[in-house]
Amino acid sequence: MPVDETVNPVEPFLRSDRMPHIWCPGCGIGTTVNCFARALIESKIDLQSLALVSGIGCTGRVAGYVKLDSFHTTHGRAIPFATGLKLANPKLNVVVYSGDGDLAAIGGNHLIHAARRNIDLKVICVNNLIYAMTGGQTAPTTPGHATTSTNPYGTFEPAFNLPHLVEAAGAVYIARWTTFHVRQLARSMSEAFSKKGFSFIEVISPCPTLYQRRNKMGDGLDTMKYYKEKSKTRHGAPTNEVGLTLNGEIVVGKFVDRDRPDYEAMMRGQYVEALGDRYVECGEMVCS
Amino acid sequence: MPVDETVNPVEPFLRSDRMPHIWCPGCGIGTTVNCFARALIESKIDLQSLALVSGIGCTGRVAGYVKLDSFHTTHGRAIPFATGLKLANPKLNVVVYSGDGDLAAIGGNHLIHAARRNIDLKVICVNNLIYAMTGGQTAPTTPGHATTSTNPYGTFEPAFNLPHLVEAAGAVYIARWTTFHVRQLARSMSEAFSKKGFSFIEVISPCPTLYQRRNKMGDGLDTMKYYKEKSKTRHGAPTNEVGLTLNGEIVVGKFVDRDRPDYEAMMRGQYVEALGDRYVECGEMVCS
Amino acid sequence: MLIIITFSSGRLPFLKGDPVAKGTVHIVVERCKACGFCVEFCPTHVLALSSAFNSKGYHPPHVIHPENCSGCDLCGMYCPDFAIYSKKVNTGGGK
Amino acid sequence: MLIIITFSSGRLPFLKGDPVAKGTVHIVVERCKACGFCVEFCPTHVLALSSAFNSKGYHPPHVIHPENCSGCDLCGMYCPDFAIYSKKVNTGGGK
Amino acid sequence: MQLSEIRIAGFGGQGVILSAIVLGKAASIYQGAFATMTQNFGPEARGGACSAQLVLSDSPVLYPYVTRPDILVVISQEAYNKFGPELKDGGTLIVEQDLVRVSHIKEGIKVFSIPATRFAEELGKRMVLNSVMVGFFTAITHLLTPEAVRDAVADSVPANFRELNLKAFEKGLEYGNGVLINSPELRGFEAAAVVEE
Amino acid sequence: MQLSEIRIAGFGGQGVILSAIVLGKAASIYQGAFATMTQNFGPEARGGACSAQLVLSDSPVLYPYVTRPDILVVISQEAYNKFGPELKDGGTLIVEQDLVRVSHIKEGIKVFSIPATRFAEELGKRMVLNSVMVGFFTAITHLLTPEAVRDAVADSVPANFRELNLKAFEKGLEYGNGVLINSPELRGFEAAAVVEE
Amino acid sequence: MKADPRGVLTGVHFIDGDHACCEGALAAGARFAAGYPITPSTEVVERFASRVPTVGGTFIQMEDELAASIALQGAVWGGAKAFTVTSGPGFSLMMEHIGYAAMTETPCVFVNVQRGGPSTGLPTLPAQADMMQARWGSHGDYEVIALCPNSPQECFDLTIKAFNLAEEFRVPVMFMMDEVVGHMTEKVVIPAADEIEVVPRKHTHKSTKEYLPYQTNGNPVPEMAHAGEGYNFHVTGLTHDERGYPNMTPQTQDKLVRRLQSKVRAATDRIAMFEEEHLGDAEVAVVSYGITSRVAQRAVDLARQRGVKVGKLRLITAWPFPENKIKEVASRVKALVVPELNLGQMVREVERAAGGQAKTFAVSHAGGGVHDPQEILRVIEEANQCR
Amino acid sequence: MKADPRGVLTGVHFIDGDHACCEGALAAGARFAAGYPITPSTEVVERFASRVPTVGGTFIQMEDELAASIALQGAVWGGAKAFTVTSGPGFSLMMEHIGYAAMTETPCVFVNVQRGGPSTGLPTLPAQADMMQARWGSHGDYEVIALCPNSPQECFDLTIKAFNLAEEFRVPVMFMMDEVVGHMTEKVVIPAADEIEVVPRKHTHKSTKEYLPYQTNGNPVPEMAHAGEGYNFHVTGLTHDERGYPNMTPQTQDKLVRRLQSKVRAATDRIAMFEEEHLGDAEVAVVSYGITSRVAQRAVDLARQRGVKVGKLRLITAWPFPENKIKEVASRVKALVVPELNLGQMVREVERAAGGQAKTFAVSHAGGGVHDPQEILRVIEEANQCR
Ligand SMILES: Cc1ncc(C[n+]2csc(CCOP(=O)(O)OP(=O)(O)O)c2C)c(N)n1
Ligand SMILES: Cc1ncc(C[n+]2csc(CCOP(=O)(O)OP(=O)(O)O)c2C)c(N)n1
Ligand code: SF4
Ligand code: SF4
Ligand code: SF4
Ligand code: SF4
Repeated sequence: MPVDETVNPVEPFLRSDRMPHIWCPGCGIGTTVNCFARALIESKIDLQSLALVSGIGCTGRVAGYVKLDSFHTTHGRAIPFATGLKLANPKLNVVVYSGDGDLAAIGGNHLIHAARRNIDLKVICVNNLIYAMTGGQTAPTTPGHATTSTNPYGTFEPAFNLPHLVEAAGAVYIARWTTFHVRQLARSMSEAFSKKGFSFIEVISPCPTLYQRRNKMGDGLDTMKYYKEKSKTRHGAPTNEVGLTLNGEIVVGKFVDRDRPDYEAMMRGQYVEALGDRYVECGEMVCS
Repeated sequence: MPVDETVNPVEPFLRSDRMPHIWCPGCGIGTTVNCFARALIESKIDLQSLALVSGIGCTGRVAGYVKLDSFHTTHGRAIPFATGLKLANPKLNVVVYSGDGDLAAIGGNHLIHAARRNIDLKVICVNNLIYAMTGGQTAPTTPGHATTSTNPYGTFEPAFNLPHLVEAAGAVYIARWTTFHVRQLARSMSEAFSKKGFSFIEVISPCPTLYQRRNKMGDGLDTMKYYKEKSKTRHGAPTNEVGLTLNGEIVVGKFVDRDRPDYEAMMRGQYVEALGDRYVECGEMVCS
Repeated sequence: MLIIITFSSGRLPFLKGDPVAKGTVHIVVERCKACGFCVEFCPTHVLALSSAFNSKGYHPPHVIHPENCSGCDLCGMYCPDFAIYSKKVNTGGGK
Repeated sequence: MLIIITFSSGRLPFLKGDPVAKGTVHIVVERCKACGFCVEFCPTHVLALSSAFNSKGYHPPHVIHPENCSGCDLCGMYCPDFAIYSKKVNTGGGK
Repeated sequence: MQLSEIRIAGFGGQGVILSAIVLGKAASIYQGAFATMTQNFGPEARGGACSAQLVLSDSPVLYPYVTRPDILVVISQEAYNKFGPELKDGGTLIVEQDLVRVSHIKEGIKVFSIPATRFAEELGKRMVLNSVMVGFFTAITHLLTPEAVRDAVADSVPANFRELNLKAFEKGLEYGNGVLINSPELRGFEAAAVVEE
Repeated sequence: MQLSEIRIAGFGGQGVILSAIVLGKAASIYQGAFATMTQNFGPEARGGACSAQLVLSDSPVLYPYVTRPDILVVISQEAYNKFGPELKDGGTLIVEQDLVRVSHIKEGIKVFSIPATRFAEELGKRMVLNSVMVGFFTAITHLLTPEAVRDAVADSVPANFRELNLKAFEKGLEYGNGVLINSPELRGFEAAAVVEE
Repeated sequence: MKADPRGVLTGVHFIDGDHACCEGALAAGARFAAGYPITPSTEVVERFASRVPTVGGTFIQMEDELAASIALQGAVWGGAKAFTVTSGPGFSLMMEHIGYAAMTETPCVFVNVQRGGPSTGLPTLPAQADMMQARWGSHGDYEVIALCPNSPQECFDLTIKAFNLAEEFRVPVMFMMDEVVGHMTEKVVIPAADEIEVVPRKHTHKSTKEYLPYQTNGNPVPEMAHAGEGYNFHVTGLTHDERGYPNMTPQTQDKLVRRLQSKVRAATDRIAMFEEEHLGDAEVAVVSYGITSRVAQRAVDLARQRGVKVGKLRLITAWPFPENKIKEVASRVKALVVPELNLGQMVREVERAAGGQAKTFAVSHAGGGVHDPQEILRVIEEANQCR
Repeated sequence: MKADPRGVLTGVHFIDGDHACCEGALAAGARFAAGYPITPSTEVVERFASRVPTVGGTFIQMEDELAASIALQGAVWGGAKAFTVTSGPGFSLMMEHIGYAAMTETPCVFVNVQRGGPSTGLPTLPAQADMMQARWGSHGDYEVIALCPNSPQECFDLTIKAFNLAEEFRVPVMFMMDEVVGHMTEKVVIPAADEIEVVPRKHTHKSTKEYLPYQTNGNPVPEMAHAGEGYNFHVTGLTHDERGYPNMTPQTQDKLVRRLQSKVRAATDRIAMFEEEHLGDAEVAVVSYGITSRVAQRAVDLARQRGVKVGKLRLITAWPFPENKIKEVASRVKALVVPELNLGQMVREVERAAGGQAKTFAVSHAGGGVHDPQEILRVIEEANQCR
């Protein structure tokens, strides 16, 4: 898709006929989409080969707004859908774009297994610390003491430290930014595009409507200022040190960037070793 | 249950009317049950308060053989069942006893979430590196290059390092032994009984019928000798260094023993703080 | 395309030493939800929320210091509603 | 109870210096599946697989060196079929 | 009370739903009638338009939805634009005077307006806007007794804001009664009089 | 070929299923008849008893299970104990001589036995036990032509063991033919002659 | 047994069906809920989360519906009355565990606030298209009870009933609300605790020695024990005998599964609740349930005004299907009109039960709203023309 | 289109139904399978895992059935023909994604080798008790096709048919085997590739500009595109319009869901496959499917020998239910006898379709084995006495 210089650089990537989108004023999801678009431009990725898969949630709606082959799947199952898509058509670049609840609550098993297998997926996890689409329930990322509709007296469960979890599961590229860090986020995204294997980018994002408001943390703008103030960039920080708290520091940066053969490479290697010439690569399976 | 000195110490814990069990000659599962019985005796736990929950699999059959309140649930769901059981009746000591496939494949999400929440469960994971009950398919623990019925040309997916995964998720007690390490295993089990919070004990165990045989590793006894030879005790080993390979060293020991309030303590704390006297503890909910 | 683009051009330097606009800002008024991100994070304070309403009842930004625009497009990257962006001023005959 | 217990008692010291059995081994022959764990891991080599069959066709262990048994019950902890165990010899009249 | 279909619409945060709850409660709990309240949900509605439907009746309400309201209360322009056309012929339109500009209206519609936001601000909290509207509604429509609605207001707001909301209610009620006195035919102004644009 | 119900039973690892496959294949692929083979699965069966059911017929097989076999082939004592009583009156029992001790048998059953394990060991691989049994079965039952079964054996075993299995088959066939010659009434020995214990 | 007053919010309320359902559960003695958020059902557990810490119980939001639907069963065996709440997609994920509850005879309640489907469909809009799923959604043969409230008041009343039936029959009870009923606010009267009848757990009185978990002794519903009481019982989803031990033979299967079916089926007429009106002289009967029964009522009234001899039969119990009642009505009328917010589900049962005695007319609706009463009226009139 | 010879193992084989199913899938062009092991179905994917690397395709064992049942749909949109294989408990876990496939019109095949249920039940023994679940197990209204093979040969033949129907109608097809058929070994003839007819993907011929993913243009089955071809299409499980965009109105819902239903229903008579025998003069008809049809056949033969005028109707297609055929048969006989390995599932449909024209007799069986033909015979004779 040639980028028209006279329009918003994100515009060619949008289904403009679906604007305005449903996201609330001050919601950070749209900002992440800008970064995504910039990363696509920057990384010069072939857009025709690009597919985007979302689960269900406010973030899950990204699939419906981007002008790409895009799949709005079921809650929690973006990763296994993407796995099938990628393996059936290895030439595709497959991005998974979804919320923290979708990816780490109901979808947690797929997250760790895809990371383990090192499937070549780029996972963008917009973490607004809450289940937004359904009205503000506790997510596995909700920090302790935050108030939610299902923890009206304050959340008491510990939250996942997602970078740590996906590192333990096997991801090869892990970064975290907030929606304040637009340039860094775009850069991380394009780094992930050029990396083979399971990449995970967490974006801390405001949900003024349901998280900040209920926790008296102001609106989207207040949240962005808060991110600016509380974030600390620590590239290569040990992931067990980057857990989030209700009001504490937000460690951001690129935490992990390591090399491990991806699933397809391992598969090919094993089959070639065992079957030699008899192995037929699956690139050609596409039925007509 | 008073232990009769004249019989096999494990006998009082068994449903003797169901013997002989279905496990194959040389299968390690029965050995782990011995250790479990010894740990129960040693830790002087109140047996009436003890409930055991299994998923589905060869190991899952443990629930049917122990003379305790015991639940053979659905595949992968022992942990959430146990969670409900424990929370509804906090006086119970709840043990989850199941296989690696059950706990870490289909049940992986519950494993990490229960660890995150630090639910007071003692999880005993018999890891035979394979799906045994269904006939020898690849498990998420199957080491690379091992042959299975679904990877007839050798497994190429990386395996989970379970201690590492559950540590990242939040478990407070993590140990690994093999069925060769009967005394150490029993000791770890009794340590876990006396610890509040989510404990995870991995037991590497032979499945001569489906894993060893297919991989030409001999029978159960050969495997036990192999364990003896290849195991290296490293208490406190960083869990990211204890991954298993097809023929390599098996690091065993107690890896993690840390303190974190368990789910019920956190719940109580938060409610007492928010509701004061209005909070009614749930110990009394049992309906008549 | 249904979108309406308000074009706020840079101007030529008037006095020597006057800042030179290196970029132009474009605002799609009807998409704006007045979150204020662009106004806050514009490094050269080009924007302010206007007092006018768009049809959804929001106050979109308007350009108060066109000469300061560097064309960095940070406003565009921040805007969650795809309602603003900027372009570097093109010395050639862009388009 | 359906189980049959083969009782293999220790003996009194015969000569001075003769090892004294500190334990007795019990074998439930019908449960045994002849894995050999008990034989292999008995620290004092008390056991061997016998050549007899049980009704399932397995060769259960038998005691070849009763005098060596320490009553450590390692055999019992290893046996995956709950077919063997040992007790320390009881100086009192324990039933 | 004959079956009356009412829609209350505005922006999220204006207390639209609460208004409907107060009126429904007044009818069904404090006045022995029947009330069914429903609201429009949907992700699209988030932060934007917000609307409640209320059916009041002497006998149990069957059909829960409002398709052609007898009474339409609107507190935002968007709500007016969206729901205005639904109003039943000869129905009653109640608007917040400063937030809604009435236009393109069918003949025969009775229109009543109140500067409720201003009143609420005068009382010290914009938040009580909805109680002002509820009072005004009570006065204009005569569907419910002021006593019942007053009790319902008291019962529906947090204790620390009870006083203020009751004041706001009285303000709206009073203003409504005044409008009616000045317009003895029980009509606000004739819709036809509104300038089209 | 009349409908014949056959059960083959033994221990896991003795090639029970493969025997049934070979016979089924011989019938259905190499002899133009019909064959249906089923096996008993179940966790309980693991490593222990193993049994296959084979129904052979000239017309398509409908009911797939064997309840009262016409022919029972047993290669382990446990299998004999378990399935012996099912055998149809007047049916044929084929046993591995060294592994099965025949007892408590109904009158009229025809019993044939072969030291198949010994033959297999003589051929150098215990594994070919099942091909010996298949050969013996072929000779004794006359249900299938030796040619068909021979082809089926060749087609069912790994290439590197084909030769050996064919030898084993011939051994069993030959021994079976010998038994029949020595027992011209086409019977092994009368069941009644077996000592009960 | 009377309700525990701690859970009963006695008084007159103006609340929606979701909230009323929560109050019904509390009044029925539910002290454990495991949930996973999903529109339009989440309000039930949100209220429970806010109410239960002061009542003595637990709410836990699990990581998914699989977990929620089994955690609640753990809680039941721990001694609690427990339930979960969901909508379409979540309900689909609970199917395996509905089967587990049926097989292990775990008394519990599954609330499904039906929204438009299939798949993600219409998350915020109503449907009644999970009715067959409620009965047939899990593998194998089993039986459930399903109730359909049509107002917030019934969401309260019938939730209590749902728990009571669950306890009486030791079955999972499906509480089949719909988005309209769930989100509709009306007056709800909650009586005093001592006016609320609650069925206690069928707990065994036997000693730990005598007790056999699945022994029936004449009554097809066995007695329960709870973990921690010394019974050392075993529970499994495998086919099991009276001891609760796996016993995988066709004989045990036959005995077990037929009992699971018949303990409910045989009680159909006792479980069946319905509401009827004008059936005396009716030539056409409108059979409906849930919110549709209120829309249909309007159509019936309109038709009566026009002189059509039409009556109304509202199913409050959808499963076990009240065959006999339908058969009886079918024998008296010439046509049955069945409006539903689906493309024809319960109408199939009606048609089957009618067995050709009366003609059956479906008034289907794909969901997302309720019927226009005129549409039902039209079919009533068409039905009235027949034969 | 003819089959791709690479996938076709032409020849005569003596294999079981599970293996034959795998060969059918390969012959039909399936080049992707996502599975999760479960008895008695695992052999299908085990064979696929061993065969497919030399054919050019992929098998992946996923972490659970949820993952397997959606991964295969990802593969379909990536351009592959794909399937998954499971049994009862796993099938229950796939329900949400069967609905997703129906809603997004993803052509694919779900193989269910039925075992005894409910719950874990009888893992190694047969049943036919997931028949209603296959049709109704997911929430909301949707339609599927379900086929029931009764021999290994049919496991091969009908698997191809299943893929073909999936492609033709863009629906998930349920391939309803049972443990007996799955584990039964018989002769299977696999023809040459050029004798196997395979329905290709309904790929659009439109340009990227013209293409609207859910536009129907007269044919109710829209054309597909694959990811990576430049169509930039959107797929969602939400109610969507012709562009594939979410559009959550009752109008869009009505149009979409009614089309999903009718594209299959309207083709019922074309899809319906059955086998009949002796129906000409029959007074009693035995309606059966799957393995039971073979057992029933024996009963029919026995009854005929005894002079009972009984005929046989075997359903090969269970869903969409061949109503018209049943109606027609019911109008000619006095009774319908329906043996199934369940406590009465398809018999309900038979009874409904019969509409009182003929009496319906269920011959139920709780599973774990097949019927004793004598039992079916007994009911045939009982049915023959009626009226
Ligand atoms: C199976 C299933 N369960 C529950 C839901 C309801 N649901 C929709 S979105 C969502 C959570 C969304 O949270 P998150 O992924 O964090 O995304 P956000 O809305 O915060 O961007 C839930 C629970 C569903 N659609 N499907
Ligand atoms: C939902 C569901 N899927 C699949 C199965 C089949 N199944 C039974 S046990 C098992 C795996 C067992 O492996 P593991 O947990 O490692 O236990 P093991 O048998 O090795 O002890 C599987 C896949 C099932 N019972 N239920
Ligand atoms: S609810 Fe929260 S996450 Fe969803 S659109 Fe609004 S601000 Fe964004
Ligand atoms: S199959 Fe393996 S794990 Fe199962 S009982 Fe046998 S040896 Fe043990
Ligand atoms: S008790 Fe110890 S010493 Fe005695 S036989 Fe057993 S292992 Fe050997
Ligand atoms: S360990 Fe047990 S089963 Fe193994 S040989 Fe010894 S007694 Fe037998």
